[in-house]
Amino acid sequence: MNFARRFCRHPGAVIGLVVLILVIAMALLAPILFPGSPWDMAGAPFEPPGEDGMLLGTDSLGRDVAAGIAYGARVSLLVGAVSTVVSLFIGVALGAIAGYLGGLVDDLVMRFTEFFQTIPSFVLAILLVAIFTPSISSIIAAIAVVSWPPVARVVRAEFMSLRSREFVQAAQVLGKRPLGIVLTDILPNALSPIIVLASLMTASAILLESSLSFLGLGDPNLMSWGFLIGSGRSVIRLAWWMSVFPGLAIFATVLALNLVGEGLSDALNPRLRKRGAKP
Amino acid sequence: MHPNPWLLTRRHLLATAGAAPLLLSASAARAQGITPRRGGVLNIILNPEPPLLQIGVNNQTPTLICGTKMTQGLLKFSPTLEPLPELAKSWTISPDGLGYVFSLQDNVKWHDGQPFTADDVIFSVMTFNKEIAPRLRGVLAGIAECTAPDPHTVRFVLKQAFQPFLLCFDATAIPMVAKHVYDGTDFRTNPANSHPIGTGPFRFVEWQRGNFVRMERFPDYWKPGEPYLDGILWRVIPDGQSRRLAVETGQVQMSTATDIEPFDVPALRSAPNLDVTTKGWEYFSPLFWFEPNHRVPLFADKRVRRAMSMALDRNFIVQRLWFGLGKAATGPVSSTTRFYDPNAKLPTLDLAAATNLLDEAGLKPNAQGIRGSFKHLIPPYGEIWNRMGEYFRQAMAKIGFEVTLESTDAGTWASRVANWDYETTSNVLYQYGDPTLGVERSYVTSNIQKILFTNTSGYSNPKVDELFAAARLGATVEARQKAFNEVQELLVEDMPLLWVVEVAYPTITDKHLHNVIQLGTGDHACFDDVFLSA
Amino acid sequence: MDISSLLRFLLRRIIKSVLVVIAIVICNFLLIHAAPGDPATVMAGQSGSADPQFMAQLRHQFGLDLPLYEQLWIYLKGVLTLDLGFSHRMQVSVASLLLDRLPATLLLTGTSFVIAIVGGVTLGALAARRVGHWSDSAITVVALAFYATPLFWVGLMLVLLFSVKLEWLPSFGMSDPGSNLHGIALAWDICQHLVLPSLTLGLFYLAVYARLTRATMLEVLSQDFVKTARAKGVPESRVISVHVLRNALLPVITFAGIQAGQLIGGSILVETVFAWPGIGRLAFEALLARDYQVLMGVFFCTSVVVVIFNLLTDLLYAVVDPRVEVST
Amino acid sequence: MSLLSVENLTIGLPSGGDRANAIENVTLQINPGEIVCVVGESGSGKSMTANATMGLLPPGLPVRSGRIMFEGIDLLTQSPEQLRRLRGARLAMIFQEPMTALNPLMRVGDQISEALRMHGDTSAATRVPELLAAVNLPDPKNLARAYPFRLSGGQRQRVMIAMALALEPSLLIADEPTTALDVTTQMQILRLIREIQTRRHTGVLFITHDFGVVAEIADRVAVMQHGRIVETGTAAEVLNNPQHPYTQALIAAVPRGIARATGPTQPGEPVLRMKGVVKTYRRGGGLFAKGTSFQAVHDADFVLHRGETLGIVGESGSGKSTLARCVVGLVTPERGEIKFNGSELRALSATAWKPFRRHIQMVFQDPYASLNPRRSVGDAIAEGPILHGTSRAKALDRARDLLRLVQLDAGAMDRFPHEFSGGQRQRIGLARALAMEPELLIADEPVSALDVSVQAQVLGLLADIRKRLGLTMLFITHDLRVAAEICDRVAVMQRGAIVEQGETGSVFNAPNHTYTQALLDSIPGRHWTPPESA
Repeated sequence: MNFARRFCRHPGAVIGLVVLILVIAMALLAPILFPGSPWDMAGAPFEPPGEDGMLLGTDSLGRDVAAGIAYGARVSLLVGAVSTVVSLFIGVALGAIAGYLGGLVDDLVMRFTEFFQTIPSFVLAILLVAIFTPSISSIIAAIAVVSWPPVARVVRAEFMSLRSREFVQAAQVLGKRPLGIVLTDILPNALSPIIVLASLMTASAILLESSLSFLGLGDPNLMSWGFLIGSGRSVIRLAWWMSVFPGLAIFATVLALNLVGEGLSDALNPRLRKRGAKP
Repeated sequence: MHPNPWLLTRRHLLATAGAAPLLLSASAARAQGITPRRGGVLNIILNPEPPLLQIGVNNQTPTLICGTKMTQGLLKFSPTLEPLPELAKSWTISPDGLGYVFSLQDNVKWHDGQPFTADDVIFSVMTFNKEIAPRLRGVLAGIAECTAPDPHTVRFVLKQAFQPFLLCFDATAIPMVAKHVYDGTDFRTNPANSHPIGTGPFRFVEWQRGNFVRMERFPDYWKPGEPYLDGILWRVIPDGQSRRLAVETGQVQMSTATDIEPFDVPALRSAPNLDVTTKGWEYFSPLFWFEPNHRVPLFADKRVRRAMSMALDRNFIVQRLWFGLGKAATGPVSSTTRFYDPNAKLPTLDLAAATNLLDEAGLKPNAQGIRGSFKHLIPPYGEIWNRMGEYFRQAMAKIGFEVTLESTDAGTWASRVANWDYETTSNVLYQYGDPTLGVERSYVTSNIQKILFTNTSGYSNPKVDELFAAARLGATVEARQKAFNEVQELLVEDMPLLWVVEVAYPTITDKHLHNVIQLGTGDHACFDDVFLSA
Repeated sequence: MDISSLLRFLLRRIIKSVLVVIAIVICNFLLIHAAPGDPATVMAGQSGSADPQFMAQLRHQFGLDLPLYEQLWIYLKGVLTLDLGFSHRMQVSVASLLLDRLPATLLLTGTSFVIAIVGGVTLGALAARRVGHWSDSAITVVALAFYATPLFWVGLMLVLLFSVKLEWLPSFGMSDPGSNLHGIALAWDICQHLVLPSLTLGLFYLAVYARLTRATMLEVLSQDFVKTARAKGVPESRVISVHVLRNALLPVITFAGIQAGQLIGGSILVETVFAWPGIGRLAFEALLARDYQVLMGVFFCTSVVVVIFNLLTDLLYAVVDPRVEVST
Repeated sequence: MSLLSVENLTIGLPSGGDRANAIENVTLQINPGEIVCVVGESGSGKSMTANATMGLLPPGLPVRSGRIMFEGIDLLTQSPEQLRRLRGARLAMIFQEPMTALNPLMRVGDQISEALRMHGDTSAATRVPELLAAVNLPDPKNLARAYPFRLSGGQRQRVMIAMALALEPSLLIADEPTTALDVTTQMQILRLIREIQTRRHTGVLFITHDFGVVAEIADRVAVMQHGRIVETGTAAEVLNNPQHPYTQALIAAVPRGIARATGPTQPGEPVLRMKGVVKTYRRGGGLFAKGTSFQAVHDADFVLHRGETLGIVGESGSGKSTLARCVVGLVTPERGEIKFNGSELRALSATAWKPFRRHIQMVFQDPYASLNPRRSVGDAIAEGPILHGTSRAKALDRARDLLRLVQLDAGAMDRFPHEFSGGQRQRIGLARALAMEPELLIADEPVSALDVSVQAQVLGLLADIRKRLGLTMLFITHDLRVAAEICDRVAVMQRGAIVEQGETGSVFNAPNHTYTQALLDSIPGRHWTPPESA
């Protein structure tokens, strides 16, 4: 499979993949690494890293920051993945319909997408989460609602170019039904940009989730990185470690996802290499 | 709990357990040979920026603290809640406790130069406060008649003896407003609300929204030679960290109530140029509790509530979450409120006893050790409330309860608690110096209403209702004390709410500032004798 | 691009923008009213104690007891005459509240945008010029790094480093709370306060524009007219500056239009970390206190700013690229 | 002394290419006033020499050996700055794709004056209109102010030529300048280059793959294969008496352009009748502005009898593809009749089309886009019959037979399109169409994207299959020589209308419409009839 070979030629992507696997492993092994719940008050408050057996120190309530980061990985990855899948679903569906049917439908869908992109998406996300009370589902829904427009635009462009391709016309001439054409001819060829987009979107979904919980709109029952940094914000003078380490965790995961995204984009469509991946 | 005995880091421990902060009252200041210096502008933090400055129309803490420098009451109260003269020079109470006669200070002027007369008092009590202050509506309804024999005397006749009547005349409860400013207007939208006309030592000058409120010395103040300060500048600083830095660097000489986050207080205590005191909240005695909703079957059983109370480590909370700002609660009435019964004690922290009680109540743990689960609604008023919610979940987990936290915004919290749509939540209520004024409302069946700060928990015990009524109408102090003692013992036994902390908000002042905390209402004094030494 | 077609284009775009703004206002009006709880309960809750009579009076005062569509109609009429309602929490009209908070946000987002565009394009062009060279990979890695860091965390780290540890720069607010300076001194003081927040917001978008410019530059470099220019004997520096850069900037301009919404969204985070008195922070405070009027005002304001910004970028694009047929 | 003397130039390919060097010891001379044609198929390295001379080699292609002497200086030893000063002044180059060769954001006049300014000539204002007039462009003053996108392909190529000749270079390199142009425009450009060359006595290195062009314009010829020059000589020698077997094969593959004898048309109902068909396209126009509309096809009536091949010939934009798409149902014209064996096709719904799908099939132009890259060859061919009910196994067997029919080995079944060459992909496309056993085959420019030699093989295959299966075919092409090769009757289309139709022989030898005459005259190398292969 020369896909793997092309992917590995991209050093950044390999590093990204390794970091990603580490983070996922940390999330899965959290109960083994840190038995008990991350919310337990395991030590004295504001313990600097290294003291009292705490690897990364404790927070304002004496909770172990390292445990918080391990369990926080679960929430961040879960929210990132699920919200990306949901927004991909919406984006691909709308993009496909607009791209394939064209004409009035295309105009309507595009006006709707443009309208959505005009609203400052983060402000909208805050509003949605606050209105429907912060919980894991409302966060996922909010992130999905604000991140589908770029997907719709990319998929629409891809479908429009593929629809006019001759092998699609050949399928029409063979008498294939439009749905068959979309599923077996157009979609498989439109997959590679979608896959690249998926990894980049997971990265921005994690950023969005951490920003929301930083502002206190996170799910109160789930330990997440944003929560740790948020609760560390006001005591930054007393306990710098409460904000620094979770921030590094977010940075590493998001960077890894971006690098993997770049690697995927080079491996899946080599001719894109000289143009570099669009942000 | 971590097995090894942890020690608060060095500085914290010494500060709290060590020397009680020195209290400098006017007399003490003079005794130390510091003669009050005239002049200088006092910078105080105003946080959060109140919607308006007229007490009564709005009763949020910043409005009260800022407003009391301009608007005064007939009386003021000592730390032991003894009434002291303010706009009322003296007062007499008839033997049957029905007649109250106040004689007013002479030559008191409003800031706009108009004279302060008995008509203003009658207007303020019988019209303004009756209409605008829902909390006192019951008390004022008890006034049979109110007359002004002469411009400097006011006579009240009550329908029944009401011993705590005097306590209502503090500026924060019944503010004296000018009849010529408010009479005939819609009190809520009267423009004067944003620039009050009062009788206090300081006069309103200017309010730049989001920036500052400026007051200057009122030259014709009725106390000769006072106030000492030239003016007061109330600075609006939205961010916690900037408020702390403003106090530390001396840009601001005083912070009150919740201006400074509890976790910043220890560091400020050890600052050489600052004084930190938790005195001055005796009148209000804020009490923090966890409130179970009695309509939830789980919490209807007294034993469950007692078990939950026994699982709370109140000393841990006071030291760790409130950083020593307050004392562990012992019952429904704070130790600083009158008629406090010292021997009505809460059951001590005892996890074993708690779990036995739960077994007794028939709540056996299932396979995962869970006896029951419920949701805790966190009031969105700052970090400390989130931390208390998180502590509550961990504490309940130790006795087998699985707690899910719900965080929401101010509007939703207010509407859900008012509509009894919650399982547990937490709250802080003032006691206003007398259990009848501030405590009774949370426990009597008659006050179960769909409104915030009433008996939203739905607790109902006829004996308690009876005792509170007796205490309310008791003619003598001894009669009321007996009734209050009995009701406190009963409530501690019934445990309708899980009282946790008698909160004492910190007042942090620059060492050069004197005579700040002298009254039971602390920062809410009018500051006419406050001065800045060199 | 003659003047008359430019004006026709402008008129069409303005009509379209006004429609978008109205749609946004209606949408967020319905959204806010879908939320549980209403200002009456908040006001009652905050004023310490309330009873049904007080609550009913409050609702009437806000006009909340009217049917929904009537409230919407009143609100829309208000918006058209720039009366955005009255904030009962702050006892001040929303329009004035926004007007005195908007400059702070515009100052912040404006500076950040300039940092992002200027820095991003130069770095992107540099990286594209020397593809494969160490400077290219360095710029790409740094851009990727900044693109991956959460805004608020970068803000916190800058505060930690520059104001807590090194004490070079103030860590919050727009001007020193204590001092009341005027003129130049005030301007200098604000600049000092502006450095960290605009850097935080700016660096994130600098990374975005650097990556985009590099990608578009590489694409343009591979096109035929660049080969023609070289065949004409045009020196490489002029080929890059005149031919390549102008063509590469087109997608950057459109992207800047789309990004405007995100920039304002980002300012909420930065304003919270740095206590910058802008509308981002105002929106967040209003949200927690369920202050509908202010919330809707902020949304109206941000969408107008974004729409105007899109209009400008479209206009700039039409001026720069003659191929834009002024039809749709 | 020759103007340009390339002496055994060798340029390496990056490792992993299909051969070691792009070009190997190429030797070539050009004298002033002489046009030397370098001819070869795609991938033969013919453009490499030109790029090396101009110093525009892409990075990663090292010059291994050899010299390029130009007016006595070896260009390979020149510094980039020295080379830059020569480029545009002493030697100039024009490229293949006029549509993308000009900077879209700069006015045409400015791009020409830039060439002048770069070499210190400040008389741009007067020179530019002169140059534009010299290349026969209409209204030079206004054209100079126009942006490139307003000009047609032919006009842009003229601008390129004007730009190249601005500084009177002694050598002009033209890299397939007319390949992307219509045949009439191509002839005008060729004549323009010949005229300028004789007037200015410039030496021209002309690179092409079309022997017609070579016959039309070349003085001397060099034939290249796999990076080597296999034969050089005067045009007459190489064209009429080729020595090297590869040259002979290439010339043999060039379509004769003389009409073949055609069999009698079979009587009876024609397979396809097209009458009064109109198709208009709307362009632009949105919410407010009205767009422009143009009629792609208006009166193009024709009749097609069983077993016959009708050629539809015309330049790009003449509507010939739209016509073909109307027949197959990809495009629905507003008015008119399309009768297939008597039944009307024009306004059929998708389901109504189903039965006709078996009888009408289509082959497409671009080999790289006509096959789904994600599906194997076998599936692609078998898909049609499976859709119409044949079992999968039977369809796959059928696919193997068809692969053999189109001279491809059955092993190709489970390989993917990207593993095949252009010619092989067209054969697979043909097999896919034939899998449906169609009665009528529409071929839309099936060979125009292929190299000459591959073109000949595919045309041969088509003719053979047509005879064997008695297929009726509608053949769309812009190249009259190809049409002559394969079509029984020919219809010439201009701007959406058929201007002339009839027997291929009579139309070619005695055209009566002026446009057909112009088309025929524009066939490059019309006068030269390639010798029969020896």
